[in-house]
Amino acid sequence: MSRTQFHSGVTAAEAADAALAASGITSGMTVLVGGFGMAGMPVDLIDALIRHGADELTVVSNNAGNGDTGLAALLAAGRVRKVVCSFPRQHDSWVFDGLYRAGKVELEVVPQGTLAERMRAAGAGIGAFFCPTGVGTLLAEGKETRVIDGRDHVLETALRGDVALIKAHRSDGVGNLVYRKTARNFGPVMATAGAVTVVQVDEVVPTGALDPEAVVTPRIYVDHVVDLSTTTGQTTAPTTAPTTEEPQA
Amino acid sequence: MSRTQFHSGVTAAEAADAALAASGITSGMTVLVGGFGMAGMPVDLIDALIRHGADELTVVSNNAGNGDTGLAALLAAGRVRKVVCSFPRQHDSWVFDGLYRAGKVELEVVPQGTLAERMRAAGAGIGAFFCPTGVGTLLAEGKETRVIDGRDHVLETALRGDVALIKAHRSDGVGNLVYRKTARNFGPVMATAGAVTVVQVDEVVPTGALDPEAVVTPRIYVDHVVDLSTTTGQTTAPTTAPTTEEPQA
Amino acid sequence: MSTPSTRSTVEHLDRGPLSRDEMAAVVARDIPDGSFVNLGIGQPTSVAGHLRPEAGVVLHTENGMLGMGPEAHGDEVDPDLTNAGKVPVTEPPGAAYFHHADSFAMMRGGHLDVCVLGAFQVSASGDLANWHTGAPDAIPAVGGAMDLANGAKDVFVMMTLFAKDGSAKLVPTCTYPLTGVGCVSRVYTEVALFDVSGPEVVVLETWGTSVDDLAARLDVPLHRAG
Amino acid sequence: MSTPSTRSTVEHLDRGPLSRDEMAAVVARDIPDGSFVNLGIGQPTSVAGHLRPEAGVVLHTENGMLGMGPEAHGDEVDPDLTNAGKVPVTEPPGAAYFHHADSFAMMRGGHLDVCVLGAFQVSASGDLANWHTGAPDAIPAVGGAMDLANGAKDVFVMMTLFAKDGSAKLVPTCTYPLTGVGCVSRVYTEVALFDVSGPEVVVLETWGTSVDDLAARLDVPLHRAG
Repeated sequence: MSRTQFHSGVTAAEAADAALAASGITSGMTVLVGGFGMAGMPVDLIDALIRHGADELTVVSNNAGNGDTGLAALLAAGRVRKVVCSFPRQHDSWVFDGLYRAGKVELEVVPQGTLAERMRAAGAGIGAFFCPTGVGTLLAEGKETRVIDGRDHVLETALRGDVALIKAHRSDGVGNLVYRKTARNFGPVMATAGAVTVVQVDEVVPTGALDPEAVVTPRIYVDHVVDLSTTTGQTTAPTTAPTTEEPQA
Repeated sequence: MSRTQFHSGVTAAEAADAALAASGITSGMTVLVGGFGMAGMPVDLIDALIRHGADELTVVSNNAGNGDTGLAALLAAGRVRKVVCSFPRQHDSWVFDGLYRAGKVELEVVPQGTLAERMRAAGAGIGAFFCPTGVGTLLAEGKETRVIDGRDHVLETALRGDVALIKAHRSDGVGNLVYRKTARNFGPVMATAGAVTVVQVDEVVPTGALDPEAVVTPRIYVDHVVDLSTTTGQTTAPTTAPTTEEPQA
Repeated sequence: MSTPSTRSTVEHLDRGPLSRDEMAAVVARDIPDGSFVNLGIGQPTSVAGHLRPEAGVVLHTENGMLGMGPEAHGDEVDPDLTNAGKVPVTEPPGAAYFHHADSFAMMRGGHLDVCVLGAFQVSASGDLANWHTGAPDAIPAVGGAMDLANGAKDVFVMMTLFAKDGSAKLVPTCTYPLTGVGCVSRVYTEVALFDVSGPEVVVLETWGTSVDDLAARLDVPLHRAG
Repeated sequence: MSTPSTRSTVEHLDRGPLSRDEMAAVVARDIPDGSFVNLGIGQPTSVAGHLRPEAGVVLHTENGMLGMGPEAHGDEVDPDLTNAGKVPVTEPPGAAYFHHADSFAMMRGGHLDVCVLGAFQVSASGDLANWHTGAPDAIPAVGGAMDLANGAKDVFVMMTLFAKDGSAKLVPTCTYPLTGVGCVSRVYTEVALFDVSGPEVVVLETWGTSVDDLAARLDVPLHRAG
């Protein structure tokens, strides 16, 4: 029932707008946004989310926006009620900094690995887990702790999203994904933790062109694929041999 | 410090014996043994373990031996004190069946996914986790339970091994691993959960010949590689283009 | 439930009970197009042969593959490529492999739409018993049964309605050790299809018998749909 | 501790304090051959340039790579390939990529031998404070600091021994918010190398000063090795 839907258009914006509309995203939802800095950030999907208009969002992402584009633009547009992240404060996070100091956005700081593991737990049906990270610090205050095998652990709960917006390198015609280098970062985990997952890809390759041993995100986690190769001039030629089978778009 | 060591020999048995000796395995240890049925079972390493002589072992594996080889032979040799597995009873598990009914081996039955997740937790530094599988059944009796998000969960603890014995398809010259099809099964998880991991591979390829995007088990988890291509006539030619760099064996 | 049971109960009185093959076909009929499905070992495996290729149903096997192909024959057989029943299968385009922790995360995380399992007993409230007879000398073996029972959005059970000794297998309360609590959506038998996902047991369809006849033979109150 | 501190304390009194580059070289000297190492953002990154290629040290970056190469320049720069400081790096043969949950599992699971971090303060018992000044208007940002502090077998801290206001950064008890409790093995400063892994603080080496001079300037009792 969650067969992957493909979106393409005359412009990247049209394709992304169609995917966001189909994702069912509404105000007040929790949105997982991929990327570590700009690597892996789904900028086209964030721009579409700004145009979409949903507000009062809780955004889960490693950072809280860089410069004035992407997440920073979503924050500047006043759409975000709360940010859950590991590292909001950066040299170019002036948009978040201003909103936070003005009391206009809430912040939950989570250690980076715990942030990833909490989403992994959500995708894997694990309700909560005992983790040594953060024990004895401000970030564990008020949390249940327990000694396991002689070591202190703190209980952390699963963190799920209503929608995940991620960037991958390639999709095949059925929604299997591969990533590029360290741009992989949070994408595969968020894809499993979002009730609906929307991905922007550099290109869609024919089904059969991805090595089944090398698929990182299996199609079951992918609901909407925005194919940027149909709209931009940035894509490179496929390096995998195309088959005669066309993407089932 | 855990730079991967490579073992090869005139016979497969010599190479495997050297790796088992180097692994530091001793009587009374917990050994994780890969495989789902015979797919992915490290038969050469198990045979070396039998020759090695360590006994009173706790063996963690999905099944409890098939026929008279592999795990079944280890059981028949009287080396196993306890089996932790999901599915001991099979049409050809006569060795285990006989020992169990004679009271000569203990059994801990764990749901298959919980077995994998407990080892994943051990490798990932998670002390314990709340899991919905098994709630309300015999296998959750005596375990702590908790309602999370309206659903019953049972607390499961990390399961680690002193030594993991697994089978992979290829290693590169520094110990990065790839597997073949569904023979991948428990190998990658056990590699992370074993204090020392020994792997038998069909062949060792030059470093650089494996796609970094497709490595399944990074070298950090691999302590000893037994290269069967040096000893048997069963291997096929490498399908990845070899580089001029030789394996650092 | 993925397939709402709003249709009225249908009694097929002009024929006998379903054959095993017909049961598999009925299960296949009720799997929505595009579903991600896990077919358990044994009789549920036979459902695969009744799925229309154009329905786009994607099979998961818990030993580590999504997009599993049909059983392998002859030269196709590869000992490294099997289903959960350890039967050799094939790799169609669009398949993906993953390790056991990822495979069961996919299941436990609720990403599969349907899983089809056999059973010793199912209770009126959807409890499942399919892993252990409870016999004192039985060697317990659970495999992935509990993970499957708790993981899929819908759990379909395929079983005969009566055991060889004549006792009913749809029961008020399971007497065999449980696999999962309240996890079964539907029970497919040779004589009737039951919806056990709600507060009462609803008969959706019968073959070669009537709802009234079944009600007389079972200890659970039966209701009609629609 | 991977490198036992059984050697006797060495006082280099014939020279001044270490330069930043010399500090990085001393840290590199103490990383055992073949170690898997994570170098934190900032000054610790500079240790990479002092690792002998033949030592076979393998670098991990928490954004998802093992076997990370040196900083990229010119045509090598690829925005999809960076270190944790978001600086472009390179991909040598033998590298592997993985996602964030797998990357931090590698760290939290205790598989890394050494991680090198900066610090605001380290306590005599090895507590680390390096993520938050505690200033009321500071925006908290932790990143991977707590994961790194708790994950590696050995945590090496690189810092100046005294803050700009002259206060010592090796303290009886941290006054800044903690990153981790009892997690630091060694503290590398421009004037001394301290072992804080045991019950007492041991000075392993000094540069341009003596243990006695340091003892007079610090509020923590210092011990000599050997």
